[in-house]
Amino acid sequence: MKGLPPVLITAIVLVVGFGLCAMQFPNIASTRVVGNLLTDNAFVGIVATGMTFVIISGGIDLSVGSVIGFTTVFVALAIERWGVPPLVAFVAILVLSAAFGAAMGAVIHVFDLPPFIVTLAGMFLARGASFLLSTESVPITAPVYSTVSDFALRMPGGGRLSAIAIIMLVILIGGILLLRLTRFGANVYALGGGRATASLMGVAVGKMTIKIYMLSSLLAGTAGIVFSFYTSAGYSLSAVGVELDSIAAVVIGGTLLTGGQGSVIGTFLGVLIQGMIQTYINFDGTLSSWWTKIATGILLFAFIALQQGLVALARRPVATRAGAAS
Amino acid sequence: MENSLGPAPPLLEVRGISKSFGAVRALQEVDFTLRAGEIHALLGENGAGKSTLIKVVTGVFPRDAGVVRLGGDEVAPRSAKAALEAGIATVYQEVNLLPNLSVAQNLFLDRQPMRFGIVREGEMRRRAEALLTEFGLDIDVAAPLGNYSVAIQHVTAIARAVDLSARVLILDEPTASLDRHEVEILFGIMRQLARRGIGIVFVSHFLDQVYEISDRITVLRNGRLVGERETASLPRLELIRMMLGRELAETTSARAAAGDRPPREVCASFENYGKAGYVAPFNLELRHGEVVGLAGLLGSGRTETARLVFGAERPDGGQARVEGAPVRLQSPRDGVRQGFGYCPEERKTDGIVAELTVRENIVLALQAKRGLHRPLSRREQDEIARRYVKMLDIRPPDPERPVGLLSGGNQQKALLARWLATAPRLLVLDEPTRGIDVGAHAEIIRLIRELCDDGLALLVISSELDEIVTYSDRVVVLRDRAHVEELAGEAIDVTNILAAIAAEGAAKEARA
Amino acid sequence: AELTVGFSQIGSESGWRAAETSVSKQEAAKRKVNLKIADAQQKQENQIKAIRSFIAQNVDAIFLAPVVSTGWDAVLKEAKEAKIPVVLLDRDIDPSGKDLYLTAVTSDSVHEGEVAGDWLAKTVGDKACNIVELQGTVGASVAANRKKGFDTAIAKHANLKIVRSQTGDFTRAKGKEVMESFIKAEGGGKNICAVYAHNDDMMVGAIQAMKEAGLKPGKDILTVSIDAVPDIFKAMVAGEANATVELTPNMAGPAFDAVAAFKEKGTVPPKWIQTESRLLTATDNPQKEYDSKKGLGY
Amino acid sequence: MTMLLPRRGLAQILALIVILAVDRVVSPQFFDLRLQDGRLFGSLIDVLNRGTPVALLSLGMVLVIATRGIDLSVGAVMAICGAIAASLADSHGLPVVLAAALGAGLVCGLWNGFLVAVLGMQPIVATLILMVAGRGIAQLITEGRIVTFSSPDLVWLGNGAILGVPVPIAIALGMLILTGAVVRGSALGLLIEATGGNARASELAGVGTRAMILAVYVWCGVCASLAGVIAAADIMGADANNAGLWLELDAILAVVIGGTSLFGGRFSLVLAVLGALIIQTMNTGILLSGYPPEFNLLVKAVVVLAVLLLQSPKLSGFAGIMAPLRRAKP
Ligand SMILES: Nc1ncnc2c1ncn2[C@@H]1O[C@H](COP(=O)(O)OP(=O)(O)OP(=O)(O)O)[C@@H](O)[C@H]1O
Ligand SMILES: Nc1ncnc2c1ncn2[C@@H]1O[C@H](COP(=O)(O)OP(=O)(O)OP(=O)(O)O)[C@@H](O)[C@H]1O
Ligand SMILES: [Mg+2]
Ligand SMILES: [Mg+2]
Repeated sequence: MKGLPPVLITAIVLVVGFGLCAMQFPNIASTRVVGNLLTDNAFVGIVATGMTFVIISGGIDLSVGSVIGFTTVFVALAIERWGVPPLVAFVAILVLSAAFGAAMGAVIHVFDLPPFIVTLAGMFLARGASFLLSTESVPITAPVYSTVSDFALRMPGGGRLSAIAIIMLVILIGGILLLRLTRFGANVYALGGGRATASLMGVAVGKMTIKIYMLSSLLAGTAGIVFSFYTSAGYSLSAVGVELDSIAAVVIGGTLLTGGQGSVIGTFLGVLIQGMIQTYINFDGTLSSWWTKIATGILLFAFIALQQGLVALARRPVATRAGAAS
Repeated sequence: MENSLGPAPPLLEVRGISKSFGAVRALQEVDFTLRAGEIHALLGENGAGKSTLIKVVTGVFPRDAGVVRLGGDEVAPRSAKAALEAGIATVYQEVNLLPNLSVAQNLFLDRQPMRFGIVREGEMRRRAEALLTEFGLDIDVAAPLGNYSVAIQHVTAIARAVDLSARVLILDEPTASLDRHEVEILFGIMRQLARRGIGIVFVSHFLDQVYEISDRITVLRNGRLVGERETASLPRLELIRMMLGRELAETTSARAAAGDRPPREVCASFENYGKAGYVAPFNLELRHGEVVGLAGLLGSGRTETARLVFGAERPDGGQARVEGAPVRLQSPRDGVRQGFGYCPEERKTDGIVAELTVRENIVLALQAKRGLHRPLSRREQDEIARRYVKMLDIRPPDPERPVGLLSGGNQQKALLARWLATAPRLLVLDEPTRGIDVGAHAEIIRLIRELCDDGLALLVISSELDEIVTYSDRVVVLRDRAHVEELAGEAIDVTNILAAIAAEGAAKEARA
Repeated sequence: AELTVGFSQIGSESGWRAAETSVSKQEAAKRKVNLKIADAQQKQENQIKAIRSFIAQNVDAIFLAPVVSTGWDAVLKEAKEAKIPVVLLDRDIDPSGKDLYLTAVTSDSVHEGEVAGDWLAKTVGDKACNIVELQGTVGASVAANRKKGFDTAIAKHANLKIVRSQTGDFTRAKGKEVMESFIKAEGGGKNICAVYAHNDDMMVGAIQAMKEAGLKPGKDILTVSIDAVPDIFKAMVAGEANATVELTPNMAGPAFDAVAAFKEKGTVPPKWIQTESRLLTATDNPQKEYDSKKGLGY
Repeated sequence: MTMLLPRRGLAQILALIVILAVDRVVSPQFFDLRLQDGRLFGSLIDVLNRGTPVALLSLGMVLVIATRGIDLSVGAVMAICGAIAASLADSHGLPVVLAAALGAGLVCGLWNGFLVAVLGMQPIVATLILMVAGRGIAQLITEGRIVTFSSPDLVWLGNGAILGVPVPIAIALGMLILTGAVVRGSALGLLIEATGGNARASELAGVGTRAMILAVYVWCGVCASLAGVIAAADIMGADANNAGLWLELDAILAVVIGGTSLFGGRFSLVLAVLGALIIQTMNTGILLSGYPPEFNLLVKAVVVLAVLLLQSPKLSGFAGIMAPLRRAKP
């Protein structure tokens, strides 16, 4: 309402950052790199969309990385070892992961436990379960996989908008609509504003909690399928640490961890900012392992500081204007 | 009143409700009857169990025993949602809306107008505007509710409940933060609803309002039912006796006129003090042994003045002096160091630390003032806590209870105790009597006078003009975030204050 | 023209990995190759991103040290389309991708396990021997292979038996912790005749655990591990370690040569350039090994 | 009063006893103790010794969490300080080494505190920055190698013993007592709890909430640096790549098992340390059990959930047991 909305500021930060990177490495400003950015971050984008709902509702979901790992292993084994048709395997894993999320939501609500810890246990559980399925990585050779990974819309300039990037964009738009336009979305914000209050106002807090974690896990499952397309394999150690990446993306996107505020678009921008940091470091190519980490940290700090500075700036002029009026 | 003893079952019937929180028996075998079309006041001291009764009836708390019948059928709502669905709409005591959502979303949460599974945003806003217009509010319903003052939030909560109420409307202290005008509007709407056959439960500590609006009165004391009466046949003194279980030691409302007393020394003074966009620069002198009242409409800048004076807000110009010496007030810590105290109006968010005990809440400011390295020993803490629990009659008198579990009025007393414990030279009280029962109300006013006699300087904000008139030596009237008038001595009366407040319209017309 | 090579390195999870990176840089400098190293911080997705950005930058060749054996088809196909040769370093990828890379310079980690197992079998003779095993990270292919190789080697000897096996995550601290619990669980270490660790770092930790329990590693309990990092030779010099299997950190050298030959003369190298898995024991002049290795950035 | 007092801590103690009993079942010699080279030796000692880093981390973490914060960087800070200690150990005396390492921890804590208290960043992202960059800094110091040292002083910190008690355990105990004395002996505890319970209200009551927040992050950094030094001393080397990896999650878990809410407010140092011991008792039990490592995480997940359910306000075993007693009273 006052000055620039945070999402716009994040967008400005992204564009400015992109411009700076492109000045140093002109190759970055190509549709190829942009296409890669979307493809490479597709699964993070999908997971972060679900994470946005969870965080706006005042929760957190640490299990998503493990759910991705489990999904890839499950899908790979189902298709390659158990001879299940890919589509059936997808449906099965989506049902399974939704049930897993629902169970976490139910535990959080019924026993009144902190989401951080319940989903941490969920993280151990899903990762542990994927070890039990297989500790080896299992290649997937089903023809769907090569079809899907070969599919891409050519963009002018040689860039490829791959199938998984398209899936991510579709989910993203779905997420935006779900959060902005539906009763469910309004209730997510309500929960983040205060669970007790929302409950007094007649929101079915328990059901909402279950649905929100279900959504998050469902999207993590979807991200797992996308990840399996991305790598054509199932591997129990895949996507370790993705929960932190997606939480960071959500927060960089302007969503408050305390809940109640935020947007899916912001999250998407956050994902892109992180992807860009990575791309920049890859293009540079001179950084050792440690400088990579340090540079990532510094860039993360720079982006967040810049964003906060802009937000503070955007607030200030209004106060003085109002002051002048009085 | 029409169908006083008809054969039809009462609209809402509560029988033998009991409810304990651990060792505290909040309700014991309470009965309550609400008829269709009546406005029924539920009264009692702070902590009597009014809010608890309401929450038990609406299923927020599970009950230990008893039955609730709605239109003759037994109901057992297990959540606020279920109660809503059964036709009972409630405004709970704390403003229970979501500050992060827009006003419109708050009004229509979980019942938004939909089309094809999508919320019809425009339609919702239109309806929200229409609904609020009935309450005399003309605000941007798309803005987050948190942007608005408590009063507006409260009106919104009431509007939501009114719009929801199918059969029963329960209002727990709805008028605590409303001014006269808004109360009138609310009462108009309540009467209209009652005429439509809706039963209304009304909780308030303002007895005038109770007599004005209610048909019948039920009184609780210490979690027990004291009695149920027709309002018309219940004398006020009798009502107070029912509530307190004793006579109210009548505090004389006769003001000791300022002129009678020798001029006092200035405790703190503010010159050209102000903050752009917040409060226009003002001059203010606060003297030892003097109460300065701040009067004005909602949003006129009273709270802002208080925050500036205390140091909770940084001024962008002007000079503050304490005992003549220039000081800088940049943070609450500065204020505390100067011997100031400040009871904020928003008790829940700015006042109490809900999780900590009454004792810890009471010693907090004193401890902060003394600094880290000089901790109050447990014995000192106990002693201070016990002293103020007794002095202010905080109930239950258990200093080790988390303060969040106290009733609203008792939380207010704990806050007051927090500042009294620091032995301040200047105390700023923002709506100190909000939500406080008659007994305690009288007590607090007596206390204000006493503190004043002990040489304390007081700056008090209250929306109740009668009250301000009772204790103030001077009254500063605010309008549109500026100090517009100062009344002193004989000039202080309700009419004059109202005139100063209302001069706004006149001034505007003159300018035009 | 000078060659530009992009190297997608896994990360720096261990001393050996750090040595590989620094040796690669040395080898590149020797050959005046412009080497761009992208560190993936242990994540496959980062490696894929890195390869994509190498393609976007049109490098002359890509080196890939794959964090996992599967999942490279798509990105390697892109490299192929862009006509950029790819060389795998130190780990192979899944068979389906054979035509997607030029060559693989790797050791055979199953073989490494076998070498370790054979040494133990030979050293123990036909005494009964209870072995405890410190596994690498659960799910890591190297760990699985080194276990497989070792299991195959001792399967031929009924007197050798693995009594306990836990993961030490390839780290010293966990190696020590796990060994401590093995000692407690196996009668204060008296029932243990040998330790097999999937890497030297865990063994270094295990050696400390044994010493603290009053046992004499290398004498009371035999040790065999893999990698040949400098510190294990230090332990050998002190008589506290018995054997290690070398995994050379110089994978890039042969790879550069293969790429150069391919670029200049079109020579197609063999699909697999296998590095040697040398067995090194206390009799192989550990002090000299230590001195030669300690400057390599382990 | 009767409502709160007896319940605090009972659930944790019960959980610890149950897990110890299970450990005894999987490993009959679990409670055996003997003296080895003047140092107590046995599985119980392992639990305490291995639990030390997480216990130290949880001492700092519990204060941070009490102010409604969280510190994800502790693992990285451990790595930095371990690296510093290891690289200085053979050239400088123990006081210098310790001062440098603890000083680095303090600076890290200041940085986090600055981001949270002064710049107003959300704690989880603010500390995420150091979590990512910090490990890089540690690797920069060691250049990715494992820096070994042989300074007997520093080694003593990891492997020595005081009256038979391993030094790390003594240090952790000392830190618990020191932190307890500082926090509860001064008004710090109350002010931290007030800040975490309601920062706005505390600020208005004159509490220097920023200073409180800064202080807890600094203390958390110091605790992490001690943990890092001990971890390095333990393996006589600084493993910048792996030291403290993922331990932030264990520390947070310990704090929560210790009954401190992630929403700030009331905290308990002793119970947080107890939480760390519960986690380590479980870990050691897993190692002793002889199950294949594929099961480790599953066991951990189940135990964590069970311990938490035990404490759940809705399902508290104790509330259930005591409710009838309470009702029986007139
Ligand atoms: N959630 C709770 N847990 C424990 N005790 C509670 C809880 N809620 C209320 N109580 C106790 O129950 C008693 C009744 O409180 P209640 O809020 O119903 O009073 P009230 O009549 O509404 O007072 P007020 O006029 O101050 O709002 C008080 O002693 C209070 O401390
Ligand atoms: N239109 C508005 N937009 C945004 N914030 C508002 C608006 N009106 C009031 N507020 C905020 O609401 C709070 C309460 O209003 P304010 O302090 O001005 O009222 P007041 O004169 O103190 O009256 P009262 O204390 O009875 O509410 C303040 O923090 C103020 O900044
Ligand atoms: Mg009440
Ligand atoms: Mg106000």
